[in-house]
Amino acid sequence: MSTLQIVFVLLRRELMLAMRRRGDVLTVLFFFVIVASLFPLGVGPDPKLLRLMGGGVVWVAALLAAMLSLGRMFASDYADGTLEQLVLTPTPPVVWITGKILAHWLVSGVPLILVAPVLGVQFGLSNEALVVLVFSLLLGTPVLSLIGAIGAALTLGLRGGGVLVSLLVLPLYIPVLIFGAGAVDGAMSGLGSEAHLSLLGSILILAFMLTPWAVSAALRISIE
Amino acid sequence: MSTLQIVFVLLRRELMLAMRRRGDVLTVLFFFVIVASLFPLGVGPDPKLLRLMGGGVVWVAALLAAMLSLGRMFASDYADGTLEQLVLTPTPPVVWITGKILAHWLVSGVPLILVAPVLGVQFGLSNEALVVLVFSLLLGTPVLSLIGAIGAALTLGLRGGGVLVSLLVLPLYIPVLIFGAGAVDGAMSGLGSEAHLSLLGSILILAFMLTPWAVSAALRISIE
Amino acid sequence: MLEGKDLACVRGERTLFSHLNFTLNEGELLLVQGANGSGKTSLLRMLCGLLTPEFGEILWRGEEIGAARETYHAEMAYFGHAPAVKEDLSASENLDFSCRLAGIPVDSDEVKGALGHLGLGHCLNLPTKSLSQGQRRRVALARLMLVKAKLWILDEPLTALDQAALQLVQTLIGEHLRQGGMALMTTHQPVMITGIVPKTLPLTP
Amino acid sequence: MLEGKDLACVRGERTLFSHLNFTLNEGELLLVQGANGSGKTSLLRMLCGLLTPEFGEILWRGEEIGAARETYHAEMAYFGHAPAVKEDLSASENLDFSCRLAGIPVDSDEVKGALGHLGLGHCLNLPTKSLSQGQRRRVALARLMLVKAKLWILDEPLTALDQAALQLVQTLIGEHLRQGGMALMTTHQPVMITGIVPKTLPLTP
Amino acid sequence: MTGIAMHWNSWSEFLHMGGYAFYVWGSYGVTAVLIVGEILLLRAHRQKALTLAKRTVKYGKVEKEEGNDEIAA
Amino acid sequence: MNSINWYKYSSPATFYGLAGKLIPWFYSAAALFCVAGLYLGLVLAPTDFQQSDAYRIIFIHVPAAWMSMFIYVVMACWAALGLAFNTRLSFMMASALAPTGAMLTFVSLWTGALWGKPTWGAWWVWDARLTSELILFFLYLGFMALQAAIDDPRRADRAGALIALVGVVNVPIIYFSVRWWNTLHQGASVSMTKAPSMAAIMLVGMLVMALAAWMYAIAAALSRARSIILEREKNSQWVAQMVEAEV
Ligand code: HEM
Ligand SMILES: Nc1ncnc2c1ncn2[C@@H]1O[C@H](COP(=O)(O)OP(=O)(O)OP(=O)(O)O)[C@@H](O)[C@H]1O
Ligand SMILES: Nc1ncnc2c1ncn2[C@@H]1O[C@H](COP(=O)(O)OP(=O)(O)OP(=O)(O)O)[C@@H](O)[C@H]1O
Ligand SMILES: [Mg+2]
Ligand SMILES: [Mg+2]
Repeated sequence: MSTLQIVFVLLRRELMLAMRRRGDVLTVLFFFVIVASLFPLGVGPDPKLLRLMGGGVVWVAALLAAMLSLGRMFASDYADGTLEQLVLTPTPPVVWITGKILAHWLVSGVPLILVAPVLGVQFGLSNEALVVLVFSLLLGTPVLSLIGAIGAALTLGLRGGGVLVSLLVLPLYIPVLIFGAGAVDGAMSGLGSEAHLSLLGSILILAFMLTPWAVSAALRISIE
Repeated sequence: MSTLQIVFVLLRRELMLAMRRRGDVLTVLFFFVIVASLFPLGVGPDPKLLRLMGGGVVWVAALLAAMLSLGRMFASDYADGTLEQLVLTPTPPVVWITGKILAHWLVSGVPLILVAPVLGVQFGLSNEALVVLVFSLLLGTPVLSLIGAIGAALTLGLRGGGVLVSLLVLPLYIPVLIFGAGAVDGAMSGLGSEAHLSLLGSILILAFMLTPWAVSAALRISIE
Repeated sequence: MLEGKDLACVRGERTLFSHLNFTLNEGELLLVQGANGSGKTSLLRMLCGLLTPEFGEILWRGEEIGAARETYHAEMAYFGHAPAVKEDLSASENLDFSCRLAGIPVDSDEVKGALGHLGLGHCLNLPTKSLSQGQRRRVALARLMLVKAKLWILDEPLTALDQAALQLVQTLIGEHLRQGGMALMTTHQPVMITGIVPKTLPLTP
Repeated sequence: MLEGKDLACVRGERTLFSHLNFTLNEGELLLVQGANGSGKTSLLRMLCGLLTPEFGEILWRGEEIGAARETYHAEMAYFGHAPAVKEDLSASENLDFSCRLAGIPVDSDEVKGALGHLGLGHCLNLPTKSLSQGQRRRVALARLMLVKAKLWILDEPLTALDQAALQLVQTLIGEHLRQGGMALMTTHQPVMITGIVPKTLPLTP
Repeated sequence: MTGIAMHWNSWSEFLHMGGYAFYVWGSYGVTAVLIVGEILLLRAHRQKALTLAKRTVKYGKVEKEEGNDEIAA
Repeated sequence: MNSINWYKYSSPATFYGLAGKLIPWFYSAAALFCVAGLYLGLVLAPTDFQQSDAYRIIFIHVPAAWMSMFIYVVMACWAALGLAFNTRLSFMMASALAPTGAMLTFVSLWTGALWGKPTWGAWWVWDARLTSELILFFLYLGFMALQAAIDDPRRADRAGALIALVGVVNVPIIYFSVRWWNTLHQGASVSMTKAPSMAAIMLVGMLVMALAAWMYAIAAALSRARSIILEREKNSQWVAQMVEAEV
C-alpha cells in the first residue's frame, strides 16, 4: 500500500477511537474554555484591560490545553503494545508519526479553533481580531501538536509524565505563543498581523519538516 | 497511638517520600513559574498592563499547578496497595486523609508560596501587594489541596484522569481565585484587602471541616 | 468467629457467586478456591470491608463488620495482590511506617528481626525498587509478623516466591494458627502445613 | 536465515547474556529458555530490532536487520507481552486496522475466518474491553494468521490460554513451520508440536 | 600597569560601593555562595559515588571483563 | 573497526584518569583568573560616570551570561556526538555540564536583576534579552528533570541528548521571536541602556573574569563527569582495581 494510504488508514482509526471516547475530547475543550474564563475572574471585569489581554489569554489557554492533551498522543498505544507493532511495520516511522500527529491535531486542535471565537467575543475582541485569532490558531495549533509530540514521545511511561512534559514543551511553545498572540494584538491595534502570521506559517513548515524525525528518534529511545 | 501521632507519622512518611523524589516537587514548582511567565509573552511587555494582571496571573498559575500536582496525592498509594492498607487501619479515615492533604500542601503548596514573590516582582507588583499575595496564597493554597483531594479521590484509576480531574476541580476553585486575586488587586489599588482575606480565611475553615468527609466517601467509592 | 452469611457478589453485570456461607474459628485455615475470575479476590475484599456485599452479611465475633469497624480492623491483617510497599523507601522504613500507621509502634530491632527471618537481612537499607518482585512480597509478608493480628486474610501469598520462601510462609501460617489465630487464603498452588487440615470454600457462579 | 552472532544484552547495569549465537532456518522452531528475568523478552525485542544489542549482530538472509529494515519487517511478525489490541474497537476492527497498517489489505471474510478459527466467531463485534484476558490474546493471535509473515517471534504466546486454545496455537505453529516458516518463541509451559523437534536456546548470564 | 592606581581610598569606601553596596555585594555574594555550594555538592556526589563503588566491590558483584565489551571498557 | 584508538580516548576509564589529573589545573586557573579579574574589576577599575559603582556587577553578570549560552551549545554538541557515535562518555559530559550551565544562567539572572533595580528602577522587565535568558534557564531545567525522571541510564542519556538537540535548534528561533515580540510592541517604559563605552581596564577585567568562569565550568563539569562515570561503571573491572588500590 502506498504511504498515503497508510496515513489514511491511521487517521481513520484514530478518529474512530476518538469517537468512541468522546469524553476525552470534550474534556480538553472544556479545559480550554475554563482556563480562558478564569482570567476575567482573576483579573477583574475591566473591559479595556480584558480587550488588551484577550488574544494573549486565549493563546495561553490553547497552549495549556494542547499540552494537557499530549498525554493521549502515544500513551495508550504504548501501554497496549500497538506502538511496538507500528514500529515493526515496513512503513517508515516518519510516515505514521506524521499521521498520528495529524490525527491529534484534528481531535484536539481543531475543536479549540472552533470555540476560540466565542472566547474572543467574551474578551471583547473586534471582528477583525477574531478572524486573525482563528487564522493564527489554524497555523499555530499544528505546531503545538508537532512540538508536543516530541515531549510526549520522550516521556512515555515515566512517572509524573504529565508535569514533566509541560516543563519540556512549554518553553519550546513560546515562539508560537508570541507570534500567535502578536498577530491578534496587531489586528486589535491596527498595526496589521501579516508579519506575525507569515512567521507562524514558516514555523509551521519548519516544524512539519523536522519534528517527525525527532519524534521517530524519541520513540525509539522510549520503546527500548 | 493517639490521632495526632498517626497524623505525625503520616506526615513524616510523606515528606520523606517527597525528599526521595525531589524531582517531582521541583517540576510542579517550575510549572508554576513557566505558566506565570507565559502570560507576559502572550500579552506583551507593557509594565502597566502587567502590573494590573499580576495578581490574577500568579493566582491562575497557582491554581493550575495545584491541579496538576493532584495526580500525586493518592495515585501512587492506590497503585501499590498502600491506600487499601490505610483504609484497613483502625484509625478513622478522616484522620489520615487530613494528614495526607496537609502533606500535599506542604509539598506542593508551600513551595509555590515561597516563589510567588519572585513572580510578583516580575510583574512589577508593589511591596505591599507582594505581602498580600503571599498571605492570600497562604490562606488559599490549603483550600486548593483540600478541594483537589476530592477530585483526586474520585478519579483514582480512571483513564484520562488528569484532564478529568481538572474539569471536576477547576470550577470549585473559582471562589478561591476570585478572593485571592481580589485581595492582591485591592492592595495594588489601595482599596484594602482585609475583606477578601477574611473571606478566604472562612473558606479555608469551611473546607477544612467538610472536605475530609467528602474525600473519605470518594475514596470508598474508588476503592471498591 | 468470622462468619459469612448468604453472601452474594456482583461485579459489572455478572453475579460471581451467591448464597455463600462459611464460618472460621480460632486455629482454622480456610482455603478459598476457584478458577481465574471466579471472584476470590472480590470475596476477600468483601471480608475486609473494602467491598460491600450485594447481599448477605459478614459477622466478626457476632457483630456486623461495618458496625464493629475499628475493633475488627485492629484485629485483622490483609495481604493483597499489591504488596503495599513504597518503592522509594527501604524495606525497614517501609515496615516501620506501615506498622506505626496501623497503630503498632515497633522498634528497629523487631523490624530487623522480622526482615532477617524472611531472608532480607542483607538488604534492609536498599530502596525497595532495587529489590526483585519476590523480595518485595517478602517485605509485605514481614508486616504480618509484626502487626500481630488475630485474623489473616491472604490473597495469593505464595506467588512469585521461590521454594524456600514458600516453605517459610507456610510455617509462618502454621505457627499463627497454633497460637489461636485464624487465616483465610486463596492460592493456585498446593498448600501443605503440618498439623493443619484446611477447610475449603469453592467458589462457583 | 535468521542468525544471531555473539550477541550481548545489558539492561540497566546488568549484563543479561553475552556471546550468544544461533541460527534459525526454514521449518525450524527455536525455543528460548530461561528463568524469570533472564532476558528472554529482551532477546526477542532485540531480534525484532526494537532494542539495539550491546554487542554483536543480527542477520536476516545474511543482511544486518538494521540495514534491511523494510524487507525484514515485511517478513516478520512479533507477538509480545502486550496484546496490541485497542479496547474500544471490536475484534474485527482491531484485526482489520492492524493488518492494513502492516501494509496487508484484508477483506472482512478473511478477518471473520481467522477469528472464527480461534473461537471468537460469536464476539466479532463486541468492543474488546468486554472480552476476557484470554480472548484478547486470541485476537492478537488471529493477526498472525492474516499477516502471513515468514518469521514468527512469539513472546509467551501460551499464557492466559485454556487447554483448547493451547492446542490450537500449537497446531497453528506446526502448520506454519511445515509451510516453510520459522518461529522463535519463549514459554514457561511445555511445548508439544507433532512432527517438530524444537531447537533450544538457553539463556544464562 | 603604570598609570593605573588603586581606585579606592579606604576600606569603608570600598565596602560602601558608592551607595550600591547591596546590589554589588548581593551579586558577588550570591554568586560566591552558589559556586561554593556547587563545589560542595560535587564533593558530596563524588563521595557518594566512591562509597557506592566500594560497596559494590565488597559485595563482589564485579563482572568479568569481557572480550566483547570494548565499548564498555 | 578502524577507530579503536579513538574509542580508547573516549573510554570512560582513560578519561577518568585524565580528568583527575586535569581538574586541579583548571580549578587553579579559575582561581587565578578570578583573583586577577576581581582585582582589576573591583579595585583598579574606576567608577563609571553614568552608573556609579553599580556597574561593577558586570564582572560577573556578563561572564555568567556568556557561559550560560556557551555551555548549552557545548552540551548539545556532546549530545549530538553521543547520538551519532554512541559513545557513552559524550552523554556523560552532556549531563555533567547541565547543572553548571543552569547555575550560571541563574547567576546571570540574579545579577541582572540586582543590576536592573538601581539602573532601570525595576528588578525585572520583559526585555528580549532577559526573557530569552529566562527561557534558557527553563530549557536547562527541562533537560535535567527529564534525565532525573528516567531510571534506566541508557534511556536517560539518549532522551536527554535528544531534548538538548531540539532545544538548541529552538534557541535561535526563541531568541529572535522574543526580540521581535519585544521591539514590535516597544511598550516598555524602560529600555536597556546602551553599554557604556567601557574603559579598557573594565574590558580586560571582564574578559579575565570570563576566562575564570570558563575554567571553573570546565573543572566542575569534569569533576561531575568523574562521579557519573564512577556511578555508572561501578560494576566494571577497572573501578574495582582502582578502589582496591585506594583502600
Ligand atoms: C535579569 C536581568 C538581566 C538578564 C537576564 C541579562 C542577561 C544578559 C545576557 C544573556 C547577556 C549576554 C548577551 C549577549 O552577549 O548578547 C547580557 C549582557 C550584558 N548585560 Fe545583561 N541581563 C540583565 C540585566 C542587565 C542590566 C540591568 C544591565 C545594565 C544596566 C545589563 C547589562 C549588560 C551588559 C553591559 C552586557 C554585555 C553587553 C554585550 O555583551 O552585548 N544587563 N545580559
Ligand atoms: N472493579 C471491577 N468492576 C467490574 N468488574 C470487576 C471489577 N473487579 C473485578 N471484576 C470482575 O470480577 C471477576 C472476578 O474478579 P476477581 O479478581 O475476584 O477474580 P479472582 O477469583 O481473584 O481471579 P484470579 O484467580 O485471577 O485472581 C472478574 O471477571 C473481573 O473481570
Ligand atoms: N527498561 C529496562 N530497564 C532496566 N532494566 C530492565 C528493563 N527492562 C527489563 N529490565 C531488566 O532486564 C531483566 C530481563 O528482563 P526480561 O523482560 O527480558 O526477562 P524475561 O526473561 O522475559 O523474564 P520473564 O520470564 O519474567 O518474562 C530483568 O531483570 C528486568 O528487571
Ligand atoms: Mg485474585
Ligand atoms: Mg518476558
